[in-house]
Amino acid sequence: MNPMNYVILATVLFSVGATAVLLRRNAIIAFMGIELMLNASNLLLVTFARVNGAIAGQVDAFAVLVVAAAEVVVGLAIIIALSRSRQNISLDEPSEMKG
Amino acid sequence: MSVPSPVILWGPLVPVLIVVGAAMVGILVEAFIRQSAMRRLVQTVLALAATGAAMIVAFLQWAVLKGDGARIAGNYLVSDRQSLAWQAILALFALMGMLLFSSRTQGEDAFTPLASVAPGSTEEALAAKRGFAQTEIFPLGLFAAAGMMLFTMVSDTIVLFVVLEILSLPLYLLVGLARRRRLMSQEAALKYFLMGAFASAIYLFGASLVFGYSAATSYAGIAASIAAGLDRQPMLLAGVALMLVGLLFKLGAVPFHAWTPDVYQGAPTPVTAFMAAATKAAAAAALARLLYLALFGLAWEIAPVLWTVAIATMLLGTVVAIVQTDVKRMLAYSSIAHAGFLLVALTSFRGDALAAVPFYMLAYGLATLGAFAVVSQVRERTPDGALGAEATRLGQWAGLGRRAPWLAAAMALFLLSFAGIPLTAGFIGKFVAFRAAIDAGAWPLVLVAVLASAAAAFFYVRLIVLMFLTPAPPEFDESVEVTNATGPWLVMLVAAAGTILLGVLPSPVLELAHQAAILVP
Amino acid sequence: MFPFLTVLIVLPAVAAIVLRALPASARHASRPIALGSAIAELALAVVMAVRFVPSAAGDHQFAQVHSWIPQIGASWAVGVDGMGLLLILLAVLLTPLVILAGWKDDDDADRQMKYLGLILALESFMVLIFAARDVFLFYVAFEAMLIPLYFLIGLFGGEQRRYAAVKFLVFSLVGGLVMLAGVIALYGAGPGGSQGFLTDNLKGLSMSTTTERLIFVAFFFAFAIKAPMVPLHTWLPTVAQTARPGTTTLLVAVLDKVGTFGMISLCLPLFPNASRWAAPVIISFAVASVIYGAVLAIGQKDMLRLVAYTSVSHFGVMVLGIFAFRQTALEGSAFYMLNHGLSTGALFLVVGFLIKRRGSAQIADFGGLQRVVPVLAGTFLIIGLSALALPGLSPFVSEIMVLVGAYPAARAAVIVAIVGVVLAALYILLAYQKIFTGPVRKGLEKTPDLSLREKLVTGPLIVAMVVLGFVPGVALTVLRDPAAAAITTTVPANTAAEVSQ
Amino acid sequence: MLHLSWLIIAVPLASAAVILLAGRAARKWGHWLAVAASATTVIVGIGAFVQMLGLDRGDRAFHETLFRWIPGGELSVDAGILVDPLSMSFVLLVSVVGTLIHVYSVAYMEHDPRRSTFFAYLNLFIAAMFLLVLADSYLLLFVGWEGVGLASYLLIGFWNQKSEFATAANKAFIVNRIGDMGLILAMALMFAHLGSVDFAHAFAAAPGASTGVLTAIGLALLLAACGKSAQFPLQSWLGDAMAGPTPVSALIHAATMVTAGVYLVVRSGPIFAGAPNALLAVAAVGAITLVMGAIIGMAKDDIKKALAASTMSQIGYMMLAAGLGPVGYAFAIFHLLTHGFFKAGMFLGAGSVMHGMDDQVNMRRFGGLATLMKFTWVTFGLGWLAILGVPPFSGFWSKDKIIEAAFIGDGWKPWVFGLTAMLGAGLTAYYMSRLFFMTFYGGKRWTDDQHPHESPLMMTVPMMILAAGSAVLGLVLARGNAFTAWLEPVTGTVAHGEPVLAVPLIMTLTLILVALGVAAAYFQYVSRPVPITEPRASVLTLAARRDLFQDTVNGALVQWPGEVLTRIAVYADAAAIDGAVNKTASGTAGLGEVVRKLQTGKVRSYAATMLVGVVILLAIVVKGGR
Repeated sequence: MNPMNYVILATVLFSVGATAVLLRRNAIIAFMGIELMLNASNLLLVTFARVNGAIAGQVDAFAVLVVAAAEVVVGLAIIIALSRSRQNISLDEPSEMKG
Repeated sequence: MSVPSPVILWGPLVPVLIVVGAAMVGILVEAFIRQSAMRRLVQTVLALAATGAAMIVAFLQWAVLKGDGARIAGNYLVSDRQSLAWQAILALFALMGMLLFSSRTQGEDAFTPLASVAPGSTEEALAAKRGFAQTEIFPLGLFAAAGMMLFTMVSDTIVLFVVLEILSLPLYLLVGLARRRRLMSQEAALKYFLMGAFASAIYLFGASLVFGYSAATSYAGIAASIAAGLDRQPMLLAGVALMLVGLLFKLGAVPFHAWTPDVYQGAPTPVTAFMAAATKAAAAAALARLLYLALFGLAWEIAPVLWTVAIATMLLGTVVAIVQTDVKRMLAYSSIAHAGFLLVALTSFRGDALAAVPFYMLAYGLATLGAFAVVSQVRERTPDGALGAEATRLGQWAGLGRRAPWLAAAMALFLLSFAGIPLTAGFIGKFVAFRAAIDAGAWPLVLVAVLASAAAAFFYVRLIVLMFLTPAPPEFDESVEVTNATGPWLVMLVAAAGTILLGVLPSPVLELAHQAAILVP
Repeated sequence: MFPFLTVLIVLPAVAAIVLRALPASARHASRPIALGSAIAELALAVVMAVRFVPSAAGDHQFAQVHSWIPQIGASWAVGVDGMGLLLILLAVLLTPLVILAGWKDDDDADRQMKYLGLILALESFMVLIFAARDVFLFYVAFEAMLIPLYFLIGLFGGEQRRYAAVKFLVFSLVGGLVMLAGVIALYGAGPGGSQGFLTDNLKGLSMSTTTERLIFVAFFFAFAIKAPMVPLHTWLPTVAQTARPGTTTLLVAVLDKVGTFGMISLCLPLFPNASRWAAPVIISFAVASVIYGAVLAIGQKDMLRLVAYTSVSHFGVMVLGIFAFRQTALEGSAFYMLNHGLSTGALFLVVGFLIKRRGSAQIADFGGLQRVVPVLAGTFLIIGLSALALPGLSPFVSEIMVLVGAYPAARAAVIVAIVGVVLAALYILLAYQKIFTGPVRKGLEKTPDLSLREKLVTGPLIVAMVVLGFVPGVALTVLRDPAAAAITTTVPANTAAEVSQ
Repeated sequence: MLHLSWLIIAVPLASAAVILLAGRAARKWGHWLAVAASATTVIVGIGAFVQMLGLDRGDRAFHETLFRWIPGGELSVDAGILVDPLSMSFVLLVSVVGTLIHVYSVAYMEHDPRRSTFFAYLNLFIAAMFLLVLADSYLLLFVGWEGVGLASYLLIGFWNQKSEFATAANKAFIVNRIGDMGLILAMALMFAHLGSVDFAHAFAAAPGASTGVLTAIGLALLLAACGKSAQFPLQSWLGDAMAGPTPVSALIHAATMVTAGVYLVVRSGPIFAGAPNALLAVAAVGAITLVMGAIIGMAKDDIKKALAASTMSQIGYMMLAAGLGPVGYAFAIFHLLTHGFFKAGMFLGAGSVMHGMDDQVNMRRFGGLATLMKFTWVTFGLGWLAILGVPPFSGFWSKDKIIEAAFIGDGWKPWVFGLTAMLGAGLTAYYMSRLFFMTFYGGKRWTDDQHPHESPLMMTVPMMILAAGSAVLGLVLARGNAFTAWLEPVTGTVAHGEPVLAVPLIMTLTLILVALGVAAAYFQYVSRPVPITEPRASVLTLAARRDLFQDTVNGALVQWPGEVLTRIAVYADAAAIDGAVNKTASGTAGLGEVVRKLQTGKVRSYAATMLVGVVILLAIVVKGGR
């Protein structure tokens, strides 16, 4: 199979993730978009590991997974704390800081 | 297929290990010492000792370093004079940051006593009354510091991503822990986190693309493949551009700067101080290494990007800072402008820049830490007479020079250093930074930089005007209180002494910086 | 050898620190301390002047070079040629006079201490900048002195003082920072190394035409703001109107000379070809300054603004003399720098005395004072006449040297500039008429005449102008060689190379 | 005594300085010190004169360098004095007339509280005047030139508590400054083309310079002369200058300073020698002023202003003579000397009249004073006869020579200049007689509270001496062409040209015109009563009363545009230049306000900004990579 397809798929995934960040108001969904972007990268890493015959890429994907998990922990903590204060997690809440 | 087990030279990692170790001990301390005051004391001592020791060890390493340095963990990490210089600087910033973390006035520090409860709730009030303290801030800060120090040694794109997260994640949390204006603080944390994660993801995607092109994640490997390949595949270029985004984000460069003002304003001031100085330094260090080691072959392609970003950063930072009315936000925009000045040096792709950038960051970081230390001392008084949040509205600083002459004088000194007035560290920093650029023929960039500096002076000076030349309205005697906590005073003293010393007799430090202008591939 | 210059630089700074460190109970002593140190400085400078060898006035005497920041090529290099010596003498002469003139300006001992401390700090920088033999050091002084000045304007001034201080600072910084780019580029064009900023190492560089011009423009821009040239002058009237006359005296009489001093000691020798290239444009602006400044001076209602605009006009003459590239004209300009310092300094001080008496700087608030305060009137008139370059007083000699000396090189410009002679008479005499003649204005009948202290302030300046008016040779002998040096290095260095190619 | 000549400058200067510095302390003795200083100059002057007479004609130029003034360099100027017949003539004139006027002033200013200051200024003036004529270079001359201007300014404005007097002083100084531009320019030209500004070198180099250059220098010098000598078009200040005390008018604005322009032209003979067109301009200016002054003089009722107009006119004669070149130089100076005596005498006479009439200056309020003020009447009468050019009084000898000289030459010039000069003699006779008759004859027109009386001896004695000079000086100097011969070392020997009309004819015609002028004045002002108020008059008279609209013209051409220009400049400086600066500042802030709107505080917009940035970066990199 043409590895280019994987690249295209990864790019699509990345774009979808980025679009989610841009368009969704819900903080959790936006965050999921970011996770999607990370996974797009994982796909690339694995693909290129295969194409280039460099095993490191696959290992790297694991590292990314771990980091993503840690990110989730921190991210959810922040979102939850905020949801307690504000009673919602909409990103379009009137902002305290701007300008 | 076998994965070779990496040979790790532990020696050069000692500064980082000290800080990481202290952070871990700190977590244990959280678990085992119940008494709040005792815990706090232990954490404070531990944090200060660890960062101090890290700085000393970094210097010792410098002394015993053989040759230019070495790879210490395969292709992943190197230790060279450049990284040691950065580590020393970062350890210093961390030490000063921890001093600010530990500072309390009237028994209260800048952090919320209980992060888990909602702002304004009875639990919060109770926690405050019982004198709870969120001592996790120290391990968190140490983790971030350790990540930053590690950041400067990284020579592999994926490791860079990992370390980026190591240093970022604790910061995301720290930003949200302000005692007062908690909503703002939490909002800042969320923004920082989302934007940071977003930027990391972009970076990672770029790194993956570059991996696809060069089949390597190590800087050396990437550089080799760039050198070998004559064609410039879009995949490589796109990957490189995306990677840069990640680091430019941390640096606070336009258009990846949007988080900066909000986070600087919302975060607890000690965190802002630490982050503004240290994160920017770490990002600059990593960016320099990435650009000069991995991407040097692409200098021709990358330069326009850096030029564009640098110009946009300097101009936007300056222009928007002029209209700010909040001290912390103003300093945030000023930090954006400074990121631009830093980029001016980096665009040169010359060895000089590697000496200029650490010096610049040292000068900038000292002034930043000092300035935020001052900010943390100027407080509002609530109507019931208790000490409130920081008085960050510009107007509240009117007449400070009369009420607290030394504090105001120190602030003026830091502002002058930001503005790059001679006999302050900021001037020498600007000088070496601009010189690197001019030597590379980038004088139009420098011209923009000097004009931006001149415009920037306007808002630094405006604050000085407020402090010294504007009489305070009488009600300020009631509503604005200048406190005298030890930690910020120490930070201020160190920062002021450093600012003057680096401005008047910068020679020894410049000499070290020159020696540090070496990267081990 | 005794390090005269370094001591001259350090002494006032130390005095300033001592003032600052005075305990609150001893602050009333700040005036005698400040005056004493300023006089000691003057005495030391006089000793130095006596030991100056006039026959070697083109060389930099009392020179010292110490490594300062070798990494960026900066040295602590000080030394004075004849021109630097005279300007330093001017600075250290005016400082005690300014202190004396403002003896009773502050009732508050704390404010007094701050004011005097800043004045002394400024004196330090003034000496430094005229002694600096290293471009980096020069630049440091150039920018760093803005800070004491900024506070002097902003803390001790009239209503608009904040605006004036910021305006002054931003103007100066814009110029200074542009110059910084030039300073850095100059080092790159030079030999580099740990002494790469020594002025002597930067002469006769072979730069590309474009580089030389760019660096020249960067330097000149800063100097043109300092030596307020139209259209970069507007900060001066604002500052003059607002700041204390003492501050303005030092600012206009000494510090603005940094602009013309820089043109002579840096622009001409370091960028000989670019200087010539730009000369026609610069001369046009210089002449525009002469006329424009004078016309505006005539139209002013505020005495301090008036004097400020006269300075714009006078600086135009100086710049004209510099960029005519003629020995006589340049010598005249250098001499004019000294004379303008004496004359305008005295004018600001005496205007300050008037303002002190009336509480207003508006010309319209005065009238008929000659009958009430004849000595003050006479003093004002003599000083005013020096400003219009009346023969017998030293400004005349320098003005005529510039006009006559520059004529062969810039005919049209000189002819236009000569019109300034008439305009100068207009602005001085009209002001004198409105302030001192006619019937005595109500409320001024009891105005006190000059006190002994005030006579001591203006006396030395008038004496200096009269003496230099009749025996200008004292100054001119030490200015000849520096002027010649600026011109001879102006012989295009790379024409020979171009021709041979 | 020649080597002591510098004392002539130094003594009065020192005296002035002492009196001024002494301030109030000098009130008692200041005037006597000043008189003594002035008298010293007479002694030294005469001593030097005697010594000079003892020298061969060719050696009568004593040059001494006092000290090096502007050293070295291209423009090297020594302060030196040059005593030659020309400057010696001035020294004698200034010292003698000056001293007489000093003495006169002791009485005239007796009741002024600032008398010592007045004398200091007078001393300052004569010092500067001596410097002017003794200087050996244009630059040093310029010092004296400005010095007399300053003294004139101070003395015109001596009573400047009156606003209009202060204005008059300013006007004098400023108009003089316009002339000074010419002198500076001339020096610049000399420096550029002749290589020096001292007389010796400049004159030596002059023959080698092109006509164009010399003409330019000549015209520049003429401009200077016009300013100082109140010649057209810079004449307007002289009338107003009468604001000063009358002795000042006599000394400065009649006898000495105003003739400095003539001195300048004559002194610059070697330059004018190569610039015939410049000389022509000098003559033309002289001729115009001569007529103009006369016309103004015919209409003035203010005795001092009438005398001032007369001075203008008489200096016009001198300029005309100087403009004729070497032929006229000696006559110009000759007339200058005689004029110095008779005009100073008449001014002092006018002062004496005012002294007796409570400072009344309106001649319509005089009348019949001849009997009440006999000394004044007689001395004034001698001056009157002298200025009329009635033989054998001194004016005859000098003025007639000028008229004759004006008739010398080719083409139209002798006719125009000659006839103008001759006509001027008639006009002079009319206006001077008018003045004389209105003051001393006819019925009394003063008010009852005035008690005309003769002035004290201290005033009348100087008047008598001057009157004696007016009577005989011309004869003495003209005898055997003594004066012309005396000046010859300076003016050069000239082949004597023949006038286009025969000399006796010229003389006769001139005397007829003079007689007509006197007769006309007699019929108008003696045989008929003089109205106390100005009668309605012809347009020309009205114009003359208003100084031929010189102030109106100056106002319209210079002053008004100047004021408008100043206002525009002041406005433009604030609005345009400073405005641009402030606009830049506020514009930057405005830009900041706009840009900060992008910082919405919304995470999603931040992300969008970032993505836009990513796209731009990609575009730059990928495009750059291609």
